[in-house]
Amino acid sequence: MKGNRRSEMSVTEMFSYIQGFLSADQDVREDIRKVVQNLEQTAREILTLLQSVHQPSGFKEIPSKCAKARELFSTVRTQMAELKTKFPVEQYYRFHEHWRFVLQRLAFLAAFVVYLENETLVTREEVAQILGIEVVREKGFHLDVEDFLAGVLIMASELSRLAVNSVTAGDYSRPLRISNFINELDSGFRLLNLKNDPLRKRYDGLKYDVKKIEEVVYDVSIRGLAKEPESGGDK
Amino acid sequence: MKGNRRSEMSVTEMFSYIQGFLSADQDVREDIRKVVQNLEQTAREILTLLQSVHQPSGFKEIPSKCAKARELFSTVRTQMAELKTKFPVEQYYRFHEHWRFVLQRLAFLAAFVVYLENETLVTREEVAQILGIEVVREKGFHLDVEDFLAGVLIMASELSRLAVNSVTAGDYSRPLRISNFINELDSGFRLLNLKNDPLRKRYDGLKYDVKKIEEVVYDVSIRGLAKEPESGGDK
Amino acid sequence: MKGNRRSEMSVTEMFSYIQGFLSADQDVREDIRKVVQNLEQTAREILTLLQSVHQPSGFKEIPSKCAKARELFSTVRTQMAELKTKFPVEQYYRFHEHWRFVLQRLAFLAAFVVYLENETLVTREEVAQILGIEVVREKGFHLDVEDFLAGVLIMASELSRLAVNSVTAGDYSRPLRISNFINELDSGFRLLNLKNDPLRKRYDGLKYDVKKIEEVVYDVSIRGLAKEPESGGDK
Amino acid sequence: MKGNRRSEMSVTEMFSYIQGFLSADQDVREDIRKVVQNLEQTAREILTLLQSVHQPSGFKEIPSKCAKARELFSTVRTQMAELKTKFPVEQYYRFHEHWRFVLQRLAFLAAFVVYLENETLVTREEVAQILGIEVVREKGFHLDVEDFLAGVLIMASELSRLAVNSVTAGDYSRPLRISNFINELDSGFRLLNLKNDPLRKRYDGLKYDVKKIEEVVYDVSIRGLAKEPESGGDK
Amino acid sequence: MKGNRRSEMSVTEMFSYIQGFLSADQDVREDIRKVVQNLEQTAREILTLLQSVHQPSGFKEIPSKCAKARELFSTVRTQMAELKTKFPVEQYYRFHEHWRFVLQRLAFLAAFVVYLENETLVTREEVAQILGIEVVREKGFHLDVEDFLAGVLIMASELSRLAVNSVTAGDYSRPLRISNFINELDSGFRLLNLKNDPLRKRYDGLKYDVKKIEEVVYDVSIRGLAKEPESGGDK
Amino acid sequence: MKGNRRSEMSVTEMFSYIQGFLSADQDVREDIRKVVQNLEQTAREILTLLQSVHQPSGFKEIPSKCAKARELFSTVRTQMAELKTKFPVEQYYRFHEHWRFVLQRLAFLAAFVVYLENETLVTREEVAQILGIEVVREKGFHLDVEDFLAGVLIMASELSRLAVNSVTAGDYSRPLRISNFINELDSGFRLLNLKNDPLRKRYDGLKYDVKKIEEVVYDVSIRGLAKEPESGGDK
Amino acid sequence: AAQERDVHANPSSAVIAAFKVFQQELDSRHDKYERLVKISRDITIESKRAIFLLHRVINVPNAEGVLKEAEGKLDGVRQKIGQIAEELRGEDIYQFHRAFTPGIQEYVEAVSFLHYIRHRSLISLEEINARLVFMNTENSDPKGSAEAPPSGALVLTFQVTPADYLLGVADLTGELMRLCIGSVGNGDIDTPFQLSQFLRQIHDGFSYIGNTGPYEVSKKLHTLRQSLGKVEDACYTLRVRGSEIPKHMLADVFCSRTTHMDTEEGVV
Amino acid sequence: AAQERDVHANPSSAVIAAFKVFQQELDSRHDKYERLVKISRDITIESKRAIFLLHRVINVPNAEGVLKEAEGKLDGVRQKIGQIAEELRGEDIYQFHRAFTPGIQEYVEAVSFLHYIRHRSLISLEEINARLVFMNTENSDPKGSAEAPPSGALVLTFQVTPADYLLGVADLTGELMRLCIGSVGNGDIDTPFQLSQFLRQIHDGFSYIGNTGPYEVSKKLHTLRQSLGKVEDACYTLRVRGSEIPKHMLADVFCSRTTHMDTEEGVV
Ligand SMILES: [Mn+2]
Ligand SMILES: [Mn+2]
Repeated sequence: MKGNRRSEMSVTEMFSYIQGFLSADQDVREDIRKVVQNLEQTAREILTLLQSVHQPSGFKEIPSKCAKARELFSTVRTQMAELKTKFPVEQYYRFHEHWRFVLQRLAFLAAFVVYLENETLVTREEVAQILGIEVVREKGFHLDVEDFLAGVLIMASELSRLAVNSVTAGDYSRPLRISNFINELDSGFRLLNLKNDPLRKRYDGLKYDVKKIEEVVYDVSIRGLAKEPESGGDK
Repeated sequence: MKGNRRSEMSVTEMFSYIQGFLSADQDVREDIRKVVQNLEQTAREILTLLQSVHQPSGFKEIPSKCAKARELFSTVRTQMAELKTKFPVEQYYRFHEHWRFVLQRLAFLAAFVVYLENETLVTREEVAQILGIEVVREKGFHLDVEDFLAGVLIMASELSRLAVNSVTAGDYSRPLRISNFINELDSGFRLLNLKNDPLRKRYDGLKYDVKKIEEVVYDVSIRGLAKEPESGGDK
Repeated sequence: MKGNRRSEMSVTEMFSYIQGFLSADQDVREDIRKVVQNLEQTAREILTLLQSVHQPSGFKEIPSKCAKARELFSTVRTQMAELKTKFPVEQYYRFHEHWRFVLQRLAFLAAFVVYLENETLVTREEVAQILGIEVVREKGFHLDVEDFLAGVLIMASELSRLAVNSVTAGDYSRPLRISNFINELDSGFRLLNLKNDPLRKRYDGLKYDVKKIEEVVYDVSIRGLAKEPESGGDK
Repeated sequence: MKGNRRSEMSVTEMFSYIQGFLSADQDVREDIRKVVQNLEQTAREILTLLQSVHQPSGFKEIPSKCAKARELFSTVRTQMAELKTKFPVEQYYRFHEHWRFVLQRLAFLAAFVVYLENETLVTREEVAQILGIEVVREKGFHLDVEDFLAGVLIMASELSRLAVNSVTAGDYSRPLRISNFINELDSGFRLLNLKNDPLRKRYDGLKYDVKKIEEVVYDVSIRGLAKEPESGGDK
Repeated sequence: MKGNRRSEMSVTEMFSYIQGFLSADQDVREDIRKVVQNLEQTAREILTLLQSVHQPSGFKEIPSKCAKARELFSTVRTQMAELKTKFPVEQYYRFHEHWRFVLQRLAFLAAFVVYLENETLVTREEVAQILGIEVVREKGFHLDVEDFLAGVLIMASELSRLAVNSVTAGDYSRPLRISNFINELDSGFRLLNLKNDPLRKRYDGLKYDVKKIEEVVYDVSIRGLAKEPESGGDK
Repeated sequence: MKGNRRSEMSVTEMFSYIQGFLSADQDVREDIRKVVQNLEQTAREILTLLQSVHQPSGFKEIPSKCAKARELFSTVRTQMAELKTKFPVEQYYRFHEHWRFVLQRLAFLAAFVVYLENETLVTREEVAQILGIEVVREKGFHLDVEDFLAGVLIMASELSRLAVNSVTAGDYSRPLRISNFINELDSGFRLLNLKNDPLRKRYDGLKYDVKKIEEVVYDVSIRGLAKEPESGGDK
Repeated sequence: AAQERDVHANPSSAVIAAFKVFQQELDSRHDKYERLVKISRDITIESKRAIFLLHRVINVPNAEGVLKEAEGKLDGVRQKIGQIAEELRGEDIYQFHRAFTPGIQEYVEAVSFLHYIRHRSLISLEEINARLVFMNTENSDPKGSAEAPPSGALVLTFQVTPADYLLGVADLTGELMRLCIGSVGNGDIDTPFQLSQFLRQIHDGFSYIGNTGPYEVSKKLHTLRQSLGKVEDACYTLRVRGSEIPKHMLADVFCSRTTHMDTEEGVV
Repeated sequence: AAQERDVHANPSSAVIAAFKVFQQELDSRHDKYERLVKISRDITIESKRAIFLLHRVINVPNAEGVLKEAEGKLDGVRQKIGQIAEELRGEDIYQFHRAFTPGIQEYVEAVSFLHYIRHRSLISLEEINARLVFMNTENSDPKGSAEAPPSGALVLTFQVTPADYLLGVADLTGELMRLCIGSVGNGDIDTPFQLSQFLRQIHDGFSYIGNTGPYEVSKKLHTLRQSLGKVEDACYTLRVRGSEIPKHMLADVFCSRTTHMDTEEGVV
């Protein structure tokens, strides 16, 4: 009987304890959501900036646009720094869904800037550095490898657009360079065993990007445009 | 006991009163549904009229088709005026779902006419005026901003069709103008912080329209078609 | 070209303006959500309080529990007052979904308290007064009639539980009073012509409550328990 | 080309013709819906009237309540007569879904009245006559056999309630009579080879009614109540 | 008691009679199902036959394939004739669901054959004649207008596939003809006021077919392929 | 090239081969369904026969009813023998779903007869023998252990009804015997580790049967009815 | 172009080298996930069997024997959880949470059921977690781990999340309902009243948490409410039934009930 | 009454004895089911990896090496299927079918994909089943089993059901679509046309079967149709694009294409 009364206490107490935990959890999520909204805002700004490379006039301005983007990434780093303060670092995957989307977008933007700058594939380390985060989970807030890969795949589809638009802008050699680059990427992705998840779906899209770029290269080459020195490209 | 009997009366009375309320509500909804059906009919007529711009022969007739559409919009205004009489204006959002769909279609049609006339983006004020409704909620039956945006996005997808068909019709310069316009629109939308709702989903479709139009411009450009003076309508 | 540049300005401006609008809307929703969360918290506290009437020991404490619940309702009124400040009153139906759920719960709790106090059906006026809101839409933030009815139906199912537990607690006369009350309620609802909506579905559940309570009355009656003078819980 | 133009005409014509057909169909459905709403209203009134038999005081009034119900059925017949005018009789099954629900309720009410009057199972002919419709499909608007059976099953569950409430009201012999009746019904249904459809599901509920009533008879019997001459029963 | 025994008889008798009715109904349905299965088998054979028009080699064989399909339709007519014998004609809508699916497929196949033969839209009369049934409900087993429309919409999506594959097969003029045809169809459908039902949903798919075909015409047109005299498949 | 033509053959052939298999499968299922319908019919007849034991007058006739049921089981054995001829015996579980339901009912009926005859739990072997099937899968068409258990559980719930009705019929010792029997059964079932499947759900119901019977025994014992020599029981 | 491209599949390429690293990382992650799923399935099955075993407590003479046997089964389950902890060593447990959450919830259900039968109280999250402390080696004695964990790198712990705890407790209520109905059927009249009190507390606790908990909790709330209803109905029936005891039998019944209680208490 | 009842838990009771048999039967059935689920999951994963590996065929110089590697992986899968066959020895395979059907479907997908790449044809159900003949011992050489099975009790076979075969082939079409798009991107212009022909045959085959097949097939039909559409679109694009080849380049293109084909044919 006494035991019963004691346990009655403990049930209520137990639920209060759990409720405390749940409240704290909601607060953390609320905080994260706010920072993530800011990150999304910055990401949209960087994207708008980089979109201009698709404009005929935009090709010459690539270096300056990249420089400006690099500046905006410092805002990203500040916001990332703030995000890290919102939750215990070892619980990264508990809240992963909140920032997964924006992190993939930012990885894409970093990869895109690096590509525009020197036409190489960004490394995971570089992206992490540009975003002010870690590569290795043990070291802190990090860039999950699947998010890095998703970012790279978004870039691939942006590059197929770029191949199309660079021809419109009169730069006939860029498509071939993009083609080589994207083929190497494709070879890389073929090494991976993906699950039936969003990344797999995105990777299926890569095949279409490769195909589209191949078509552009073909169009350019049957017209003999690739060989003549072009004026629109900058490399 | 007595108290009980008293309340028995009042329970019946209360529910009778409530039934009166529910009946009135159902009548209002029935009335609204009928007017909305008429609006849908008119909207389909305007759409049929404007669809002819996609025909090879239709490009020259754009002005006359727009003029006719303008006439049909006066029917819309009459029907809108009728709709307003069916319910108290401050209950707009109570019945919003009934007309939301047709209102978005009408906003699209208004935006499309304005674009065809002078290749500019319609303003919310213009749409409201064409439909005979208000912009500001406080002033009366108004055009919700999200419905306006939905209408604009429907137009974007119609423009990607137009770009394709104008090339078929031999008008090689229109796609480039459409491309510029749609890029501007895309930048505009990138300023918005959309929730995860139907509008956001529709907006995600915009990037396919952008890409499709760029590919049309590319096709025209690589074949050197854009440069030759065309006869099919260059404004 | 010039026209184009002009419109470029105006497009950006227009979308900036719209973003202002959307932000304001999102802020309003965020504010509403927070107050609603608080209301839910209070509602859960009142519920936990009132649920103790199902305990064998709880029957004697009904008056004191009701008194405490009345106190908590003053918190509800404060929170309701705050809710009203978060948006223009004529947009009630625009944000209705945000508070609909909690308002139905609160209507239930108010109806339950009133029933426990004097075994009568609460009126819409009383609920509105207890919650510190209006009955008539024109006067301000009001209690939608369907939400009132939903609250009453939730109470009906709570009463069938109460009939069972009051017998367990040795109170044999209460079930008969509940049975009369619920039959009256059932007759009332039969006056209504409900649509095929959530309310209708909830109402379909009422007949199970009616039957359940009748069976309790039957059990008490066949054993002649109702006749013996009870003290209101003898264990 | 010419052929094409010809067919263009005829396509429009064909679709206009079809639209006429569709409109007519929608009008018919609208008309049916309205009459069915009235039937539902009358059915609810009859139900409210008959519900009073579950009240302690209601048992003596059964004959008068049945008489009143009989009167209300004449309203049903008028409404049924109106319903028949709304569509060609051979399209009964095209619009069946519209009135199926209310027809089953009315069949239940007719069966209940007949049971209350002389404790026999209503025949399909009697129900049809009470509702002013036909038994045989060939003769006109008829009572589908499955709808008749559904109505009978609704009554069975009403009778299990009645058995409970008659004991509460002090009528100890009625349950036994109900038990015999319901057992007979159960045997009847066991002759049927029902498909896996809503009717089958409803029939599965019958065994719970049988069991419930047996338990009531048991309660009465073990307490020796059945033997003493009762005053509450009337047969 | 005696009355009870009498009714016991009649209950058994009544249910036996009803079981006879239910058995007959189930037999009818069983019979219908078997004929419908045969119809489905024939429909699949016609479909397999006609799908060969998508093969590069199939374009030349269209006339012969259509002729063979016409032969198979005589099997359909025989099966339809058998179907009609399985139930009284005025109960068409009672069993409609059984053949609705196959009837729509058959309407599609008939429409497709007629289109392939002379590139016109089949009329409801023609479909009915090909299937050996009536147009007007009063005359017998007929083709419901909604099923006819569903069949036409299935054909539209088959035509968009045909446009693509005819280009692959080197027939560059067919897509333009298909495009004109499908636009006409689209205008026709816009005259209809469809409910929110499966047909409406299917119709919403039509706009994708229209767009797809326009893009094919575009591709052919921008490469000047439509102008050169083709031989109807040169690979 | 040649290989290609060969493979073209084989795809069609392969699908014909598979189609042949599927058709055969459907035929088998059709055959099975027919026999199963007959089995269901016989099962319903046996059930109707045995239902009479719940009647006050039925208790004396138990032996004769059981004898008649035994006769009907010979029909079951004939039908089972026919069922076995419809499919290869080693594919029992391929078609299991078709007869699972009726087999459980039949196992129940066999168990019920055996219980009524000598108040013992039927063994799996006995049921198999009564139904003319095997116990061990390897030997032929057999009784799955889960179906046997399901049948036993259906009987348990029938016995709780019997306990109730035997009291009504004045047999006060039977409930105690049933109680002992059912408790032993309950102990048996407690030994099993069931999955979250229908059998588990049914087993959960057993607890209510045990409870109900316990209540009957209690009712009888507090009234001192169990001790007096009763006339209605036959053991 | 085709020839050029083949070069890119060149294994010496930096891109390819990087992707080989990714391949390994993804494969090992996926493999680990799969191993965890398998362990989780084992945990589920064994926990369910422990629960079935515990239901036998009602009607066997030797309740303590059954409890011991169940305790032994749960020791085995804890060893499996130890394997999970081993797999998760140094990982973020939320990364693989979906793989093992069903098993853990079932374990919470089983262990809290055992706890209730022994102590008639709700086991706390801390108490559960306190028993999930493992030695590093797989063959370590799990009994020892329940005591103060020895310091040093040899100790591994597993933390049940509050959400999994809640979900396990929600399922526990279903088992308690079964226990209650089973008790009534076996003539035990105290347990149902105790259980209804306890279940009501848990129900009120869940009401208090309401929709602030994880989504899956809200789904289970309906079942919880049904279980409570069944238990309340059972108590009601006992009460109504008890009201008819003839006066002269009251003492009798009271006596036998007390005896019954004593026996049970003695056993625990 | 309570005391009386406890007697019934008496282990000497015939009822209890019978239920102990049932307990064993149910437990061993459930355990077997669980073991099959685990093997099936392994089969799924390994088959998927074989498929990914096969997609690498397109752009590596040594296609045969990849094919050999995939063959090796599938040998491993077949050993696992052998384990299933071992578990099912003497059982009715449909009793446990739900446990392993996902894995078997994935294996059909993988093995038919490999077959298509090698032979450009659809593997038959017989061909698949012919390779699922196993020696009795678990360590037997699976290569040997592809040959005529030695007579005697040592041989075990596994029969893929027509339904699983159909479902595997339906999924194969998705992989073929990927192969097609990948080929276009890698400058291979013959494979897409071959594939579109092949896919159209499969599509027509499924149309022919229609709704007479298992329910799951109908669900996959939509995806199949989409895949076919994508492949037809790719061929269309190739055709439209090819229409613009300047006359003087035609020979060139034709040449390089032939070379390409030769290389490929030589490799297979
Ligand atoms: Mn459980
Ligand atoms: Mn696959």
